[in-house]
Amino acid sequence: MLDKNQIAQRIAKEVKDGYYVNLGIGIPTLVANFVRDDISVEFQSENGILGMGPFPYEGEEDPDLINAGKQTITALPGASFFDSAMSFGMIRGQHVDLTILGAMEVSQNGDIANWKIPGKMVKGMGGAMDLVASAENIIVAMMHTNRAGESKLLKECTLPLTGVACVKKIVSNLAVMEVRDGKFHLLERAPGVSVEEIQQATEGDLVVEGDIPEMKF
Amino acid sequence: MLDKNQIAQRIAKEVKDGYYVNLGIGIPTLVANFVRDDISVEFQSENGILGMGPFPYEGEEDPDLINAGKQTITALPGASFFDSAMSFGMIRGQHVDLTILGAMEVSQNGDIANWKIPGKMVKGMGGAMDLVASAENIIVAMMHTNRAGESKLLKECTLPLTGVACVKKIVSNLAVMEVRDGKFHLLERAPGVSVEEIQQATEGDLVVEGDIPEMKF
Amino acid sequence: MINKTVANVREACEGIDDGMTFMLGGFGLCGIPENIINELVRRNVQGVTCISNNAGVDDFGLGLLLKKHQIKKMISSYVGENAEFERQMLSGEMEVELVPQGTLAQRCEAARTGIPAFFTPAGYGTEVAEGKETREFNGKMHIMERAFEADFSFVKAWKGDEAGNLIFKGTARNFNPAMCGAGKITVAEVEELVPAGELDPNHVHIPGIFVQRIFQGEKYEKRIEQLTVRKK
Amino acid sequence: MINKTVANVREACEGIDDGMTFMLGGFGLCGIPENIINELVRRNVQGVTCISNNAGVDDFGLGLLLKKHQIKKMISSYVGENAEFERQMLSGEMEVELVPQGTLAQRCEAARTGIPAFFTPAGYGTEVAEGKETREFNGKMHIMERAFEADFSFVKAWKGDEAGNLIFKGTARNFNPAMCGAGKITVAEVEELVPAGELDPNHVHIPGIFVQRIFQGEKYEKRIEQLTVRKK
Repeated sequence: MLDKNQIAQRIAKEVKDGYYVNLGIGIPTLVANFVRDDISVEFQSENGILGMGPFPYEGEEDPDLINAGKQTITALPGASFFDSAMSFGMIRGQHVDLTILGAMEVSQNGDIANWKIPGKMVKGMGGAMDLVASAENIIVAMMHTNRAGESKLLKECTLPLTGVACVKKIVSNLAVMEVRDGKFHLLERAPGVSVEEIQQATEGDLVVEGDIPEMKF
Repeated sequence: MLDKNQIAQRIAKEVKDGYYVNLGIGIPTLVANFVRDDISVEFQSENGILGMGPFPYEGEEDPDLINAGKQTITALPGASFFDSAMSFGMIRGQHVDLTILGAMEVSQNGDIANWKIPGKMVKGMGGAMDLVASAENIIVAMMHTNRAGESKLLKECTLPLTGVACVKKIVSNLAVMEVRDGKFHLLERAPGVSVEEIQQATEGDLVVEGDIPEMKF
Repeated sequence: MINKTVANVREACEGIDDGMTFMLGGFGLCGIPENIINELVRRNVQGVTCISNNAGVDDFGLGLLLKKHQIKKMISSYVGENAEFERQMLSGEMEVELVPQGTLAQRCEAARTGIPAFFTPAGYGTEVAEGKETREFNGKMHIMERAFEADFSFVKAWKGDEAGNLIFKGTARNFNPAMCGAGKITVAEVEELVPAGELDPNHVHIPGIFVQRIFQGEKYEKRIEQLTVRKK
Repeated sequence: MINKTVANVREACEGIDDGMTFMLGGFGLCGIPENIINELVRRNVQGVTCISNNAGVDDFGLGLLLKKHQIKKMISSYVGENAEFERQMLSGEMEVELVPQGTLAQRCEAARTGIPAFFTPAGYGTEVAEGKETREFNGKMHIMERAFEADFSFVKAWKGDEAGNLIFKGTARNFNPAMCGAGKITVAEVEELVPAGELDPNHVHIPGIFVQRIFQGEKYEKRIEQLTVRKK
């Protein structure tokens, strides 16, 4: 079973040379730590920066320089700042190559829910609705089940949707799956996790074809 | 009868303190020369400058600094440059207080035609359609009649329209008129021009109420 | 040059009234019009609608207005950092319209630029699309969104000049530019106000035509919401 | 940093083909991609559609392509300076779509920003509105306009860096920013190409994400269309 860092590490393998990448809050943010340093990648944060760098050194933080998670960051050489309208112009205009975000639920046709639990929790969709409606290439980083052990990979989402039929790939603590033809397709198992365990943790239809390899990092 | 400079001079009286003004090509461009210098006015040129100044001194012209008439200009202190999308955002968003432009024909309900003579001349509408559709305050600078002596102030325009029911005021070589309730209302006569002469040169309905004063400069 | 300077935040806020709609720039606590927000608290303006991406935190930014129940309705995209906000929303004390962040920005920009409506794919198939016109373009479904209407836009810039020209710094830019000129009156507070002619006209982010009043803020706390650093 | 530099104008124009649609920045002869236009003439690409506010003059800018009959269709707002253009248009040799200037800019910007359609008042009640959906918003009639589609955007900036970031100068900015990222591939030529890190990220007008290829132009004539000066 993967921990959060390992999920991020596995997702980092999906980041290709020349990609502009938007990282959501939480596990996705960790992906930046694992991207190979022999490829060129630029991170976009939707609050208005391209070319986002690592956290600043102690004492060098700038309140006017944060990411979408409101964390203090730095800007790399070649960075640029812009306003929110232009930022979402980039996103809606499909100039960002890869979006990585978290989810509370994903359905087997690629619907995603991650912004609201009616009556309980409403943080808002932030930029997630724009991101999932626009991106060609969306990877969801998530735990396979909730704290009660219930599957978060469902036939149909039960929570209010963030977007419809948009998720292409899921990396959970148990598996890598592709969403295709209205089903989850199992691609890789987490080290030490069996196909049966994944099957059991997946409420939606899971297609298992041939031998499912263990993930490599 | 006014010459072009006098038309510009009369229009300049309509320019108030604190106005942002867009000047069209031709007579309107001359208006800048006659604006009182005890009021604050900024000229916008739709190709991307606010705070346009006079022509540059000989030898100081910059090919990267022109107005919408493609003439070399200067920028005053407090000027700003911007792109065409933002420029027309200003115009459509009604941030420009006054638009002054030329016309080939104006009708008594405020329609204007100034971009095309079918089969003969097509220069294009440039920014005129955006300007007339958006501006609250439009003044037309024009000759009252064409070279053949025919009225250019008509019941209905004969040429393809630039905009409908948008012209508020006209300053011609003969008169100042307001367009209201589907008629031309005579406000002022050019020095030495009689009401009858104006009436004769106006094909559209001209309302003459009370004594019509001569223009003052 | 048309001079837009006013003496101070009190003069800058002349004309605000109960029940009005305000736009406020900022992302989280970054780039928020601190001095104006404090003045709104001081004036105790009531029953206002605020269009702002976030709602501050409990003791800073718009959270100060929230705490005093000055806000009737919030139009935001994300309010996760503010416990009091969530409480007022869930209890129904405050009306809330949640809007996708890109749509929020574009509805401001549309108001500024005289575009009454536009189509976006964001929110199609979700609650956000309810009651809205949908349409397919290029094989993809979109929803029609409308420009916002607001009485005042309150923004914060880094530098500004007497003519109202604004320059922003880093990611403190965020929603501020799109809101300039989007409300009937735009009030800008800046860290440094300079005479006309000192800013390079090529570097101006927002031309002064979009700003009706400008003043230099008395002080800036610029609180950091999530301090994240690494060791040297 | 993702490096966007290409060696020269030839490499920058790889992939262009007959029958394609190009966007070209510039207003009159100001801020036009001179080196790219010369390359289009050299390559003798045929039957192209050009989206450009103007069409150059008879012996400079897009006028060069016009003279060689390389252009099948022009989409412009104003073509008054070009006699050959008017001749080809009136004779029917070339197809022309005249578009209000603000609509032209916004249709580029819309293409860049994933807005498939928007409403504008410009052109309502005129030929421009023919065949288009009209609708009333806030008591005023508007027409629906669509985003452009283009294969290449060709733009000219003042300075650029390896990451493709662009800074424009004066009114040479005009249509160039709105076209960046509006075509499938955006090619930028700059007067000065600098290493990443040399441009202040606050001053960047167009982030490199909107630019696929960048190169420093060999030379710039920057011809003046209407020299107007006053005596010292």
